[in-house]
Amino acid sequence: MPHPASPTETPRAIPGTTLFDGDAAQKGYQLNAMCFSFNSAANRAAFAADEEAYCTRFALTADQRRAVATRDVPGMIAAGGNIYYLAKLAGILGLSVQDVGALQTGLSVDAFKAMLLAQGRGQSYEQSIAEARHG
Amino acid sequence: MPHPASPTETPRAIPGTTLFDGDAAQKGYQLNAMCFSFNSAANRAAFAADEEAYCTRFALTADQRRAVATRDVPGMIAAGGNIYYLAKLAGILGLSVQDVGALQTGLSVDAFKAMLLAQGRGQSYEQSIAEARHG
Amino acid sequence: MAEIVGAYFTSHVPGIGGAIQRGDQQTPYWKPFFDGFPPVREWLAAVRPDIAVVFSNDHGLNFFLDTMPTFAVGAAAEYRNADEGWGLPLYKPVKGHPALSWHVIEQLVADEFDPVTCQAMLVDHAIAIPLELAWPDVTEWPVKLVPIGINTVQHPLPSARRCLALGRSVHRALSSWGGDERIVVIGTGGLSHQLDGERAGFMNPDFDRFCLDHLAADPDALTHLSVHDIVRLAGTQGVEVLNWIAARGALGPGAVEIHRNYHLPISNTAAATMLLEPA
Amino acid sequence: MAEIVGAYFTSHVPGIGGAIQRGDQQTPYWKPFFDGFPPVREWLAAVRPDIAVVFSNDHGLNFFLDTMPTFAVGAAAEYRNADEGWGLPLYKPVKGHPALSWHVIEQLVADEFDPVTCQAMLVDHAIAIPLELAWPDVTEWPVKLVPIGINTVQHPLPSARRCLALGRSVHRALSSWGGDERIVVIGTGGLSHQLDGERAGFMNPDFDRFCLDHLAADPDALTHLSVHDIVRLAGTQGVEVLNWIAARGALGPGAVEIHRNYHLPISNTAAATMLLEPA
Ligand SMILES: [Fe+3]
Ligand SMILES: [Fe+3]
Repeated sequence: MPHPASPTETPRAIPGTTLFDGDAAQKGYQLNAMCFSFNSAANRAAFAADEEAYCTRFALTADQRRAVATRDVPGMIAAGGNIYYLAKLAGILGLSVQDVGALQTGLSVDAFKAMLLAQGRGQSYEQSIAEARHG
Repeated sequence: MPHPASPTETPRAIPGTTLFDGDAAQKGYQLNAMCFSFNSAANRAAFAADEEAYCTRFALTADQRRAVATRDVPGMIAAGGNIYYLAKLAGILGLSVQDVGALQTGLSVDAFKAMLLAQGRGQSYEQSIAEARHG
Repeated sequence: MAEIVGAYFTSHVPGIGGAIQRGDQQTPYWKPFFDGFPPVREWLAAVRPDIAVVFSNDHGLNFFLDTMPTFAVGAAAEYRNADEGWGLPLYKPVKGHPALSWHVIEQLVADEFDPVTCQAMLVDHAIAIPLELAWPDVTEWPVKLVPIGINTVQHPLPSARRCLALGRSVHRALSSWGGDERIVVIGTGGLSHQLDGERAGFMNPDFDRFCLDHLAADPDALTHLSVHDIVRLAGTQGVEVLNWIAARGALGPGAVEIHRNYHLPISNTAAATMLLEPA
Repeated sequence: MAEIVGAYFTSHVPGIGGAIQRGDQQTPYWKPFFDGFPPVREWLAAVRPDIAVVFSNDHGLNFFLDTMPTFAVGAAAEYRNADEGWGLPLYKPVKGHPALSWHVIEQLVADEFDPVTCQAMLVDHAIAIPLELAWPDVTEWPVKLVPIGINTVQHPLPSARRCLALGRSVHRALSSWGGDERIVVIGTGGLSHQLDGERAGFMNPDFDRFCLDHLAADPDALTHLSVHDIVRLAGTQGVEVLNWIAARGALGPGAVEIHRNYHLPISNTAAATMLLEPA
């Protein structure tokens, strides 16, 4: 077990990881609000029928709009999207959790799944992701 | 200054006073929900247009329905109404805070107001309310 | 570094808004209350705050019993007033200060408070009336708002001790805020009053004096009271003094009283106004 | 007097619901996970709980960022599931136990926690899936629910120490509850997983083993970790272990492990199941 830091220690950045904190919550509010609205089937249909109009209705920022239009999941996160809410948009876009993982890691979906399974065989995350990236 | 009790002491009942606690919040939920809806002018108009239908829509209990129908403010409190929400209903019914006070104390509105003013002249609440009740 | 210029406390009875709209400030009924405010305005003009951290309670505008917070911290860019059920003219919106709000939230959670964070929040007369009384002639409020809501509606309420500790945690946050703003702390509501029950109309100047006398120098004295004690001594709505207690904590360890006004009745309420400066 | 019969912990990945609906429990992918549940069902059949106090986190069904609680306690007569955004079949509603909920709320506030009280609350897969796994063949749940939600979505999250203390306060409430019900405590979510960012797909069996090894005998060991530590070691969604830590606190001072299952991956998640009994 790694040595835990003190609870009050100033956090170091965690590679490949964005904390959804106040800054992100503020930046991503509109995008997340749109995703939250997708709990309603009628809203999902409205988005599918006219994505542009629906994004306008929720006043998405230009960055958010662009990330949604291009299905750019890392862009959605960078624009303040929270994965718990984005998962609802992913569903509309037909993306599974593994598809979303692949989009964020730059792996193919098969390579991403293989990386998960490699961890299941007892291989470390670091080794699994390295093999997935470099063969 | 009276001697304060310990924060953990078991509370004694306070005469003429109901605490809006979990029991009351549970019992009064529908009535308070209806009152909360009166933040909207359209809802106030709908209540005014058909009080019975509006109460039915919020599934008021029989006690709550009776208290609203008869403008029985103590009955509303007994049925779980919270004064912060009931104040919105009082507005629709044309009742001021002093009218509501009069209805609960059994005083005339003038006597209730006089009781408040007597406290303003430095007389205790106990003396002021006793004089208001008994001349 | 930001500076906490002081704290301003006042009752927030809805009827005050009506008196302002009717221009009744100088009528015999209202004059003893409004006469407490010229010193407040002069002081604010002198200390020039540009942020207000306001402790108050929602009166059924923003929160309902479906989801009732103990402590709620606003983190919005703007706070609007809305119809509170009486169709009255709306109060001016208040700009927020989300960065300071989040700084406060971080401190509160680090200090083991459990706030609800509100990136959208309507504010009611409990915030608007103190601002109207402080700055009666402005077209836009001179302060940005960090609103902190305390449950005074549904028991169990947080204890006076917990509210003072909440305020002290907010003080730590304000003390470590890197901006150069001037911050006024505001506590609103109370003092003794009771709107509901057979005891409606109850006020208690003895209790109010106890609060006012101890607020600056010994706020911990107020925390020896349970919420039940406060209801007994101050009335069911007198518990709004919890907002004052929390605001006193946010001012900082030492304080000196520079202004006080007390008058009853205003509507059913014993109305008080107070200014404190850091000591 | 009510009896706390034990605690049941499990991951709550949405895909588990899909596997149940498809009848995939015995496929090679799912079997190692579902094989952890016959002992859970046997144990539940033996201890016959009629109340479940469940610590979990909302996944954007009941709460949004407009009003985001740190701790939310349900006090509803019934909790319904609703469309979480994927149009899946709804899970069965769960009856509530409002009287016990309010008893818990009273204790929490007395112990200086600041819960949001929810007289209306939707429950998501984080509650429904553990129930489906525990009682797969019932038409109505055999337990009434007291749901306690913990913010694992928006930082700052409550610390592990705070969550353990929350659970211990809930334990005090359950210990003083006058009813004769049999209570099971449930903690759901985790263990290590990360859905977002370049590190998506990260799992950490070392950390998970540390949690599972210490949960029964030394839960305070988990509280030496900051939330930031937990994110680093368990992934951004691995913070759901906070639900386990709080549930462990609610079980009571001593505990003994009676069952454990651990398997990865289930979807992107290292899935764990555990049963503890009071020691
Ligand atoms: Fe008030
Ligand atoms: Fe989860």
